Amino acid sequence: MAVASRQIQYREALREAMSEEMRRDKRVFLMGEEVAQYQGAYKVSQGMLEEFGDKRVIDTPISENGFAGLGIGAAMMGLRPIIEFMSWSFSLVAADQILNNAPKMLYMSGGQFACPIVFRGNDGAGGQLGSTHSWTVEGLFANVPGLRIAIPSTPYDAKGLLKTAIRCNDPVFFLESERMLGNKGPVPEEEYLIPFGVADIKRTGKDCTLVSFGRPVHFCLEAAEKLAEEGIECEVIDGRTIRPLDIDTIVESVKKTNYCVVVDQSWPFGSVASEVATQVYERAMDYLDNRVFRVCSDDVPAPYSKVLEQAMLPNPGKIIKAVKQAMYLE
Amino acid sequence: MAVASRQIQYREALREAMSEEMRRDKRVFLMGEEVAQYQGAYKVSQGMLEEFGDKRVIDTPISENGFAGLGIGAAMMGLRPIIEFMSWSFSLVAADQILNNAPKMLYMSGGQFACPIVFRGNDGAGGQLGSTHSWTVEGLFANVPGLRIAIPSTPYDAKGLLKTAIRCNDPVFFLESERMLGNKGPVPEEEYLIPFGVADIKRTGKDCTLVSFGRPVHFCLEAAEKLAEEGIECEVIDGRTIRPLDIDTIVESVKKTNYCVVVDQSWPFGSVASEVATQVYERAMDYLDNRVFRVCSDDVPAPYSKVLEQAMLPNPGKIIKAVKQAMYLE
Amino acid sequence: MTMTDPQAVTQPVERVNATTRLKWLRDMMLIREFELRTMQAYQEAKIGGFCHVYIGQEACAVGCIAATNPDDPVITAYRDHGHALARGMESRYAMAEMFGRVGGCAKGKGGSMHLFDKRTHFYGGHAIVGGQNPLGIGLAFATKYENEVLGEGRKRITLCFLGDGALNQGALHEAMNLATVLELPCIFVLENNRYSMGTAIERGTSMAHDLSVKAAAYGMPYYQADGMDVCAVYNTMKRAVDRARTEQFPAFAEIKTYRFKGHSMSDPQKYRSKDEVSEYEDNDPIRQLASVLTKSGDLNDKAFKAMSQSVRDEVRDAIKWAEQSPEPDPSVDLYGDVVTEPFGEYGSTSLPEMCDHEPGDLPADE
Amino acid sequence: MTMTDPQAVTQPVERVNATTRLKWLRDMMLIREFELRTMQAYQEAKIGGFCHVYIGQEACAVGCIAATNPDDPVITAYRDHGHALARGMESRYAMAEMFGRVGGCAKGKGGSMHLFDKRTHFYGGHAIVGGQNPLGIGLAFATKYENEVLGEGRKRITLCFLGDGALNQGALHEAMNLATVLELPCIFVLENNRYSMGTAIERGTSMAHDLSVKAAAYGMPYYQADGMDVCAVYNTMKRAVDRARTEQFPAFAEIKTYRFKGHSMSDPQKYRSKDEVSEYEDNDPIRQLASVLTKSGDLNDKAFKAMSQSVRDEVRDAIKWAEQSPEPDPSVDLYGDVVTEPFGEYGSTSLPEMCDHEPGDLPADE
Ligand SMILES: Cc1ncc(C[n+]2csc(CCOP(=O)(O)OP(=O)(O)O)c2C)c(N)n1
Ligand SMILES: Cc1ncc(C[n+]2csc(CCOP(=O)(O)OP(=O)(O)O)c2C)c(N)n1
Ligand SMILES: [Mg+2]
Ligand SMILES: [Mg+2]
Repeated sequence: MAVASRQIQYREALREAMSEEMRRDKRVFLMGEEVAQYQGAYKVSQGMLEEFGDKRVIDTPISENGFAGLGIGAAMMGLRPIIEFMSWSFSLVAADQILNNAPKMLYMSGGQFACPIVFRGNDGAGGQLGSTHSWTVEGLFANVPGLRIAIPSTPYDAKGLLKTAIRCNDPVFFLESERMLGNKGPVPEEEYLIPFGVADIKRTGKDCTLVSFGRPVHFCLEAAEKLAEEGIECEVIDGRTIRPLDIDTIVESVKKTNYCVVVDQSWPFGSVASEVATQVYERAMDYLDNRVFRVCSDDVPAPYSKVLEQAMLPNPGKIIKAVKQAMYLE
Repeated sequence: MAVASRQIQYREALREAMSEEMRRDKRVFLMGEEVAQYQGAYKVSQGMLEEFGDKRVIDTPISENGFAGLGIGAAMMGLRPIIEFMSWSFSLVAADQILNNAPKMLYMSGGQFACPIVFRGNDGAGGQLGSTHSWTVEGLFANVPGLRIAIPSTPYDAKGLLKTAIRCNDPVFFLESERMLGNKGPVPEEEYLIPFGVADIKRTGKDCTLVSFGRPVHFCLEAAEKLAEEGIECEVIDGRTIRPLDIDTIVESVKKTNYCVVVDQSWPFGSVASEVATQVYERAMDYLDNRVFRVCSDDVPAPYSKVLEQAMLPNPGKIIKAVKQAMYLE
Repeated sequence: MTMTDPQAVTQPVERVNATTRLKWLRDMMLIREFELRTMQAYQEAKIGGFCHVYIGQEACAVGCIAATNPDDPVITAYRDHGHALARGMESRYAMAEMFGRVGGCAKGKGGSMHLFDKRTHFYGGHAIVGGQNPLGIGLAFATKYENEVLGEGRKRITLCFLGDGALNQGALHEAMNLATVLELPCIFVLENNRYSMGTAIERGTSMAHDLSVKAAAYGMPYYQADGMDVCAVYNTMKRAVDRARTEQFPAFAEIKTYRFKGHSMSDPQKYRSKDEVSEYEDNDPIRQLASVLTKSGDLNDKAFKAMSQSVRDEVRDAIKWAEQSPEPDPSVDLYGDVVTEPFGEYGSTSLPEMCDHEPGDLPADE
Repeated sequence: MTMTDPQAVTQPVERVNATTRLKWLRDMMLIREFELRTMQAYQEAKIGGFCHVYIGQEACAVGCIAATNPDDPVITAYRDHGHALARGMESRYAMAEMFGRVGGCAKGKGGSMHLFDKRTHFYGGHAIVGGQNPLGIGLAFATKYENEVLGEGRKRITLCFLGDGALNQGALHEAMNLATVLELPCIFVLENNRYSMGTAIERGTSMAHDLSVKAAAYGMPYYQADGMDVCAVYNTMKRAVDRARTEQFPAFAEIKTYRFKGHSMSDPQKYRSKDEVSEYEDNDPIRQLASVLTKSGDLNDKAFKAMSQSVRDEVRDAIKWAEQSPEPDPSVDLYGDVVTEPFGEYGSTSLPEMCDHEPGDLPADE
């Protein structure tokens, strides 16, 4: 990761990525609920209406299936829409458009119509939003071919990955996190892009491989910090994109550490964690000195209560425990 | 499995299950597109309008989100709806209702409102229906807690599982297959129910465990037949329900055979196959003499062309190859 | 062809007796007080998540629900405190729910946006915009089925509340068409407070100046009432409810209202002017009714003060109760209520005790 | 308030010259012949999957598309052969697609329900009922954006066809509202053939006797035409198209039509009487136009026979071409076209050659 003195918020990084790409390519536009006049429900698009005008920063009614499909149609004609879901939880009402049309149009049309579109918004638990508002859609959507899923954990990654997403000629599901929008981190002034399918080793270590995506990467780093105090050096791999999955980097690390814990904010059953675990076995079973451990959300609807929600989500304590179990230390 | 002289079709078994339960409990009703006057798009509900009348066998417009939600609301009040999706592919337009409401209502209401509802219909590839009409929704929905997923492979299982589904006080996604509706098999005259979460060993064997769900169970049996000619005895486990998953039966078999191949009609990434593999490793890694092999659909949208579709789907040939690879015979 | 019910618009307001109107006044004051204390508790971080208060809209829930029978099902969106209270949910259960305690109506699992109360036939509290509408017609379907198939011999109607933002969700349209085609006794009650979050209705909704066309598209009678006047709401809804009950047919009612506070607890409200807000505040439904009752001699200062005190006491008790109610215990509560019948690692649920149908009633013999 | 366009209903049919009408006749005959041979090929198992023919509805596609410019985007549902051909897709590409061959418009990956042709601005072929409508407004959005933001200086309008069954999908309503609110030049063309599969429109759709209310709900002008008369369709649509183009505003047009054959290739058609079918068959749009042209002396028996022969030849050639086209090769084609840019095990795609924007045009520097 480039070192930069400038520190900006995750939301600012997203905004910079969109604004730079909109300056660069007039075919890029932003559409969604409250993105324009309200300046973004979470202030991600603050100021963009003023800069780009209401033909390119467009408020919509609460019609996710309608405007998701609108974006796909526009992408078929060569525009490059950025469609904001206030929350990915609301993408369920648009499931048909985003799953049946965006990722399959190229195939169904025999290569005639690509869908260069980005769907982005908050994914995963916010603070106590309850079960309708806390979806981690990677658990549902990662099964589907034809799309790419990016899930940045830092401002730096958010900006670099979003710029790549906007330039990608295929549909991208871009999963942000309400809990991280205010996080600050170094982001250089100079332009950069982060390629898809290249994991980032956020911390190196020789004892145990921790694999995660999005917000729980921070829990892994915290856990690694604490474990280091006990002399256990974890390697923390931030997948950054789920599709494509950089399994090579993960496997390489596992070959070195011989232990692996996967941390996934989704429910466990048929999750990204299951997939990572399965692929690690498929490629590195002989290097594993124990089974792969999964740390996921509990397999229950997201509760409102703070204590229940905290009990449900992955956290550093659970990760530490899993690492110790994996390494036969507990 | 009970031996019965009577042979009926898979579709007739479904019809018997619904009719018997509707005779038994007036709160059960059937609703969906073309279920009544048309006698069922696939003739599953043939004759039911005549027997139960139009207050209990109800045609709807093409409004899946609307009538799925209608069913959920009715279930909240204690009715026991059976909602037919002509195809589970069309459930994507109803994703919000079936995922946000049905499986979470009990939790969100702190135990006040249960949803005793069955959603049923054709899942998976039909014959050359192309990518919008060939969804295997278990790959998407299995991640979600609060629901049960049944996926019968024979007329016997279809009837017994559907009766259980209708009596279940929780929402059930019931995945049938257009390709199997005409299949005949033994179904006794006497009433029986098949509990959820109990896998069926459709063929016993000592050399390799084959795990599957729904239609590909038949491919497994075919493969096992052929492999037996070469002296390889496969144990074929039909999971019958995906949620709950009878991992115990699978693990027991793997402990005996030491080899495992999972066959899943969905795409591989984050699939039921990934989950089964992961759980097998978690519980029986020390018994495995090789990694678990997955046979899934190829990771591409479902093509229309027959040759491409056949190339994409699991088949006995692919399974035989996987078994031989798993057993180091190839 | 627009099928409005001309009577609904022109017929003069019926006389409602003073006792009833005094009850409505107290109901509205209870909601107001409840919401003020909710805002305070939210600021004190005793309540979390998203929280949407009902201040300004009290006459809608109170007037509409007054027009129903106690066993008529009611369902609404996420701005649900007012409906829950107007329907008769005890304020302590609502408050404890928002405090995330086991004494809450949903044991702290639902929160502000997902209130439920089976005892008062309140079917929630639904936070996906528009998502309650298909459920609402399902409730109506069930009441009709109970009558026609199960022979329970009562005709209930369902009130399905929605915000103006929900007008543009496909779910509403599918539900309205189904309601007409299946002839379901469901009244869609549009609480038109003119904004969905920061979007003025004109910016997001076609034909915002004449929403009767939205009803006409489905051949439904359309009613309209001034949502700042609880008597007007009641009178209009009474006619709508009575007709829907007799004819077992849906209807659409637009209640013109306004929310005095922000959309949620974090809303800078730059999308509307202070003047606009204060203009509506001048029509405060509570102040309006109080002054009418005072003028008519049915309410005096002392009685009004007593009423204020009584709602303050009730809400103070609710908060106390909420504060004293224990937090859920993850080891017990996290896996409870996921399913009614245990399997795998799931525990049991409290459903059997809280459900209309006792386990003995259920034909399932599992 | 119902916003119909009174002109559309009352204005007398414009005179269209004979040459144009002869072309339309041939266009319709081509579709008819194509569909007859499609049915035959389906019965011979040369075509698989679901297959829905357009026989009886030919005047809709031909009349509507005749009213557009060649670069106006067109999109439709799964009963798409007629639109594809009327738009100018070569019949061989359509036939080969249904034969599942690489010479098909989508290399055999789409099939009957998913025809696409970029060259003729035909955006598919969409098999989820109602799903094409949001895409349709997206096309309209893009044309408007091209004009207003990219300065391409042409005003295109989009034709978005839908069946009467799609009236009840939420997607349509969201799309119509968005079209009005965003002022998108999109014409929703309802092909009302009175049935969605086996469901007569009255059974599934409220207000089936007056669908103008469906347009009025979104403040859209409503047009209506007799879909058995291609000139009537053209005249109505010409006005609608011209107005949508000038005003850059949506519209809704109902074309009253009928399908002569079953819903798909496996439909016992018990839901309608033979009499009803033959009544409509008496109004066969092809026979009607042919007889008008014959009476006016613009068509004689010889010319008609030649025309019949020419469409027969064309379709025979299409079938020959389809039969000779190779089957896809799984090792190459299965993983092609999944994504435009290869990653992991995915191969490349043919997009760059077929796309309007050549790779060089794309600012992406990956
Ligand atoms: C499908 C969906 N999209 C977006 C949201 C986010 N959201 C919550 S409330 C709201 C505004 C709703 O406005 P309205 O229906 O008028 O209700 P009001 O807030 O005025 O009571 C939005 C956009 C949501 N909850 N669900
Ligand atoms: C969302 C969805 N539900 C159901 C279907 C199955 N289906 C295909 S066509 C059809 C009838 C559609 O009728 P209509 O829109 O009138 O078109 P027509 O067949 O008359 O051209 C149905 C129910 C589908 N394709 N998509
Ligand atoms: Mg509102
Ligand atoms: Mg039709």
